[in-house]
Amino acid sequence: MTDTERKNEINRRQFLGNMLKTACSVGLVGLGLGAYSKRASSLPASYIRPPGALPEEEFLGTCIRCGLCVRDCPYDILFLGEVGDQVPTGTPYFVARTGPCEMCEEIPCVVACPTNALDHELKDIEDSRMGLAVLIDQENCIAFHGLRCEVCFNVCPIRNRAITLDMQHNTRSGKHALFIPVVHSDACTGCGLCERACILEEAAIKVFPTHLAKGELGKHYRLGWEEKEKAGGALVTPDTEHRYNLPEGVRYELQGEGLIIEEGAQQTPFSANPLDTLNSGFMDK
Amino acid sequence: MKLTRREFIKSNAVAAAASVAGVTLPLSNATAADADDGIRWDKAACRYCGTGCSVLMGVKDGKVVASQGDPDAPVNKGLNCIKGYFLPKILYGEDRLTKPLLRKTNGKYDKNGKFEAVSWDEAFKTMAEKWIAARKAKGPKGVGMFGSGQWTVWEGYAAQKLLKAGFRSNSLEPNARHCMASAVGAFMRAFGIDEPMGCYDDLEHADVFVLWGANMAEMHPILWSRLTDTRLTKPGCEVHVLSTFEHRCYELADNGMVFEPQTDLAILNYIANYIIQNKAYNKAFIDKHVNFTKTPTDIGYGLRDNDPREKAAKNRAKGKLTKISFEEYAKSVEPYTLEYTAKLSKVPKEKLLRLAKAYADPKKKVASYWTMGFNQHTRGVWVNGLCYNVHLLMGKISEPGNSPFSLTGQPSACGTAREVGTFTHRLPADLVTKKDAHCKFAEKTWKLPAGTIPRANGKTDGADQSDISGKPMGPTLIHAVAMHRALNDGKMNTFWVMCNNNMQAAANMNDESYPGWRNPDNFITVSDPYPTVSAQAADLILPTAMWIEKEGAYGNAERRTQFWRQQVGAPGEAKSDVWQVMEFSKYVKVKDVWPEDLIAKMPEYADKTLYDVLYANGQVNKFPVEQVTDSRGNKYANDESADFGFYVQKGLFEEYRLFNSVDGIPKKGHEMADFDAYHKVRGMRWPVIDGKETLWRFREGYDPHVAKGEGVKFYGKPDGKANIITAPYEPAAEPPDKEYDLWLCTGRVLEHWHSGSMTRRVPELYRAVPDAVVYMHPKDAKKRRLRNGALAKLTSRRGEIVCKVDTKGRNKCPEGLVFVPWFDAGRLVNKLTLDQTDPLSKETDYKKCGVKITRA
Amino acid sequence: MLDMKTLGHDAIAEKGRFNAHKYLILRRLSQLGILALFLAGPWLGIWIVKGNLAYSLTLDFLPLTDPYVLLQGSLSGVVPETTAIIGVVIVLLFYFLVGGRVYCSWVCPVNMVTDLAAWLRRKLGIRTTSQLSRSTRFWMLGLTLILPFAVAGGIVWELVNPVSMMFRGIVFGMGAAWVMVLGIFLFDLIVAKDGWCGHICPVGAFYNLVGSRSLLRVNAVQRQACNDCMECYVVCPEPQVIKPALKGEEKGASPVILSSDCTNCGRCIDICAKDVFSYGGRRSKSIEVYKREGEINPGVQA
Amino acid sequence: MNICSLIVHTKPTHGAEVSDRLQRFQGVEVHGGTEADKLIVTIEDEGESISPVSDTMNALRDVEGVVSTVLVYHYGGEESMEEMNREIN
Repeated sequence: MTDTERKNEINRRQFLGNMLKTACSVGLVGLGLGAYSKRASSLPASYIRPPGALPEEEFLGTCIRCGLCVRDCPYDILFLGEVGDQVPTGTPYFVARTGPCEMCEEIPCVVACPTNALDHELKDIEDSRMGLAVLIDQENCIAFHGLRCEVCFNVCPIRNRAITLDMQHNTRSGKHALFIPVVHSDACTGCGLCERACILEEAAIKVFPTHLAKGELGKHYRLGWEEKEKAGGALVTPDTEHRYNLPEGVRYELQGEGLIIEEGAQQTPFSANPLDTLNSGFMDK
Repeated sequence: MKLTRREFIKSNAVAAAASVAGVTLPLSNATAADADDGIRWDKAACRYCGTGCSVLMGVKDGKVVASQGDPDAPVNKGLNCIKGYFLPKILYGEDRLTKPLLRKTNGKYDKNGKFEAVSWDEAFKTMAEKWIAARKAKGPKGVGMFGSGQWTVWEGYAAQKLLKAGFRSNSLEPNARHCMASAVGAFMRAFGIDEPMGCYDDLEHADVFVLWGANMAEMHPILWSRLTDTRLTKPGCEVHVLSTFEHRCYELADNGMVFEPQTDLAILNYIANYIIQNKAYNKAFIDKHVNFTKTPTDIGYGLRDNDPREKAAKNRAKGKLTKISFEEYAKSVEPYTLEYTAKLSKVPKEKLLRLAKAYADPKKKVASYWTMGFNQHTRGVWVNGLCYNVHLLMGKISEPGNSPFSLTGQPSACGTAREVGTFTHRLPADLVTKKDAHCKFAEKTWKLPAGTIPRANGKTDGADQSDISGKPMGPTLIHAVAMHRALNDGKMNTFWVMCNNNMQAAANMNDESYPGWRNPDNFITVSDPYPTVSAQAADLILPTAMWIEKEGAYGNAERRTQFWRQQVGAPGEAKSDVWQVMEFSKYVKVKDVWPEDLIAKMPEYADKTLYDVLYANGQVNKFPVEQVTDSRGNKYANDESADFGFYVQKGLFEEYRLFNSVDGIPKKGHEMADFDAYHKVRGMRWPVIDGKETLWRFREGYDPHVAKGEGVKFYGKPDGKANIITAPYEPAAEPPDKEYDLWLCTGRVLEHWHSGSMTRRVPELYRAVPDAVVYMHPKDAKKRRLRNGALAKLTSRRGEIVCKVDTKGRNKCPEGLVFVPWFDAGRLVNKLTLDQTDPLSKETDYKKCGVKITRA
Repeated sequence: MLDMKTLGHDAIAEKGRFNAHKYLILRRLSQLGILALFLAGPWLGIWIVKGNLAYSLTLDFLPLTDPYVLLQGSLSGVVPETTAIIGVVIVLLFYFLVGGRVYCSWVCPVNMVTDLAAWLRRKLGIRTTSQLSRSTRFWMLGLTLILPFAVAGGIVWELVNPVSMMFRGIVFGMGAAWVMVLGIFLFDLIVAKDGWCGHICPVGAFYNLVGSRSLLRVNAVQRQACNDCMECYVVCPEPQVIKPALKGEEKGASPVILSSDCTNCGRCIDICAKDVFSYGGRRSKSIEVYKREGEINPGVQA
Repeated sequence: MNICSLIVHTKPTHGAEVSDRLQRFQGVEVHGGTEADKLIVTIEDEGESISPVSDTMNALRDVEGVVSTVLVYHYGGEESMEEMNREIN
């Protein structure tokens, strides 16, 4: 081997070696990045995307982190994820407890988005699903103890639809009612106004990304009474009339209260007609 | 810990049963107290509305560190509303006032100076100089004091004495004038005695609830909780709600009605007409217990004399009743047919009919509730009375579940303003300054010469009165709204506002209140714990110890008197209102303010101070300072007693009891238990006779004043009969017109109380409801190119404000009406409102004036 | 041998202090000016440009999109919006004309950090170099474009990209992004000369490719005047690009720096006391050639 | 002097309500168990009380919401009230 050949050989080896080294280290970086991205793209529960945001995976591919939604939010509630935040760097979010979505009718953030990461099809803010409010702590929510709070209900912009009050008897006090807030996912936009307004030190009602907040009924199962209402009547042939063996003064309502003992009846163990008593034999059986 | 044998056996028995049942028991009280980090628990009445919930305050190291609803309180059973939840925080706002502040320039008082801290001595010296000068120069109306239904009972009583007896002036009014005066007027006219005949137990006993201009869901949250429970658990129970806009009560309503403002007058007359037409009335009851009368009509709107509406009124401010027959009464309500009323009120016929039937059904027990919708009404006394008419026609009154019930907005509107009588025309226990006998009784009780209290002719702006010395005094009565007018006109020169935020609260701020307060001739003193809008407009600010920083007593809407001990000290130099009133009286000598011929009757008083003759009179100061303790041996401070050297609260209360609870008093029916008894109970409902409370008044068996066999007796009236008073529908003072095309109604929200001076300092409540908004119909908004959340400018003939539009919120206004809450010092809605009043009660109508709305 | 202490003295002596730093100053003005435009909105309420380098909207009208970011997004399967595509076309056209890596030297804020590190290196005489190949950045580029396919989570590189991070950080809030910036600074200062921009940054690599046929280039137009002071090599962030143009006369090479590694920063123009370099077109020639060709065929120059 | 303790089973969730009703009886005290709907109750007669313990016990059974009552502990002594109320150490 001549010197030049050796030198070329060394160069070639060096070149190949260097390339391998580079490829390996870049590959390692890639693995690290991949792993990091997996972790970083699992949106934490308290970070809520602006209205119209696509499903998280699509959103991360679509959002180019330009911050125009942040700029056009008139209430300045949106932020871009910063390094160290639990939200993917550069992507927009809001935190309901400190700055919920005020539900602008014009939805300026969606209008501003250049990439459809915030879905331009969203025209009515009430159709947005930023997340879902969950009354997460029934032990500390003071409504469950009968206190008259209902702030979440009062501030909810989808009035009496996204949150309703379920009025119940307070068995403890015996003479007061409970006004239990109930969230309805078919109307709740996840704006988070309820979470901000919650007067507890740690909110009892919180907005979570919908996939975290919502359960799902087995696909096979239907709620019978809802199906019946939808169909406008029984799904199967109705029964023929039921008849019962009943003593006098007593009725039976199959679909109603069941057994009904007419007032005044059975005041005494005797029938009003003495013949009934006389003909029924001795009573001490 | 010591145990008796009996307790020992009992605890064994309990332990045995518990172990068998597998139940863990809570620690006994004694052990729990030891374990609970040294927190001292004691009861107090909630600081806000007239419901009168009881709360327990946990104090440690001189600070309230914990709170809870009182589980043993019959009203609330441990529950609170959201405001009550945050009660301790109202004491600890960062900007509590801790020093007297006087406007000064170069070290001297200057109306246009900046506030500087001064000593109490300098504050009172400056004040006394102004007050004495004003009393001399302008007579009894030259000085004025504006107090509160948030005063404790003895604070109101001490102020009553200072003004009526000390300064010999009837210029004392409470903010209850803006709140309960119409209710009082109607009680006096119909029954001759103030305050509801029923109690909160009606909430469990009624079958039908009717809400007339009361948003109980937000303003009396705990009572609403009880009403709701009855609706949920009692078969056949129904709820009727009437208002000029839909509010939270409509969520429960079986029959929700939105009526055109002012037509409640017509609706009530329609119900009476329906009852008569269908012969549903209780004839036996009417024959025995009711008189029929009529009231003068076309009585004006309580505006200034030169207002064309006043000049046009035929019977301005007249209210003398004339007897009529049942037939005449029936004829008077005849025009109010279903058709006519439905058309006028815009309520669908079937809804009106359903309401009328509920009242007319003899089997249904009906409870009617109302608050400011009835009271803040230029025909407030009338409309209160029309509701009594319906109940009286049916005999549905004074028994469990059958109850016309006027709810109060303040914690002691009943206890202090009404029972102590801190109105210009009243004295304690329903006595009035127009009656010489009543004045004489008060003077005797107070150990003062006859003629001390200025006599009034019964009209708040009536003819001149002669002073004891024969000098004309001018009319001596002056109501709250007239006070601001007098300040504006320079006829009243000193004004002391205590325990309320009158600048924010009074109507027509731009034209009357503010120019009145800032009139260079006037000296305005405001006592408040916080720098309120009123304080900003004052000349002297006195820092006030609030609520449980002093020993106190409140009387709630069901006649329940509740006491509390002083739990904590006030910050800095802040002092309670009772201290301020009494201490100030030391700076005024009898001869400064009394004429010679009056002094001549008791010459020994000549060189004394008002303090000596009013409070150190051997009666108020007869109870020595004592260590206040509870049954568990906890000790409590009492700053006023320590400062004055006698048990101030007990002395004042026991002297007050000489007006209502001893033999030989002019008016019976307000009997109270002695001072010490109240500290041992969670309130008692008066009349308290022989230690027994009264739940339903005027009814045999329930009320000891009704003798056996009398059945029902309205003993407030000499003949024992109540008045049905016919009154027609008359239009409002300022209905919308072309330019000001919307009705403006003002009111409150659940989260904030009154002017928000306390609740807006609770961060959580502020965050929950930060600013006032204008609630309006989406169509009305759209017409004005406004949408939800947009900024709108509201303009009335008197001023303008800017706030956000809310078309989706808790209050749903019909087209043509908007609602703005008044809690927000940043949006003073009383710049817009008109200072119209009920000519009879002088209560302001905040619910009806014309506004226009444009984009801001 | 080259004395670091007198670096640039000749140029200053010859051309004056301003002319010896002309393009440096212009670049700083450009970099800071762009930042200022973005900051005028949030700081002063003057909304000329909204957004950041990934996407911006100027005067509510002109969209500008970072093609690299959008490409990553598209590779994760997203079809971009029209406005975004218009923005990309405008940006690509611009860099195609002026040279892709103009982005690096005239726009990118990281450049100021790495320039500072390089300047400090020279001042402190730090001579460490790394074994990193300059082609690493292309591997990195490849990697960042594969990742959107390979893992869920779309635009993966943007999670850590210090370039966008720093700019966004300044305009929207830094968070812990300064740690990344500091890292780059220390890396460039201590570990490798021009380590980040010259070796690793895939953004640079991307723009490198965009501008590989760009029209605007640096031309060693007066290459005979070169006195071999070597100062241009010292200040050049991609010194390997100079030699073929400057010393390629014998081999018949063009005096134009054709390598797309060149960032068109103009430092070589500033530092050269002899005015060897100037900006020119892709097909420019050296003075001698012009002269020569002018002699043979004078029509060419005209 | 009689003191006895019993467990009163109530309808589900009616513990608190029933507890209130029981306490209206003379000599009856509820010590806990409202949450579990099993009330721990003591009954004492005051010696001169009109209704003996057994009557009260029967009456409790008829209170609305009460499902059953179980007597657990009974003390019946002849001591005077004075003796009973003396402190022990």
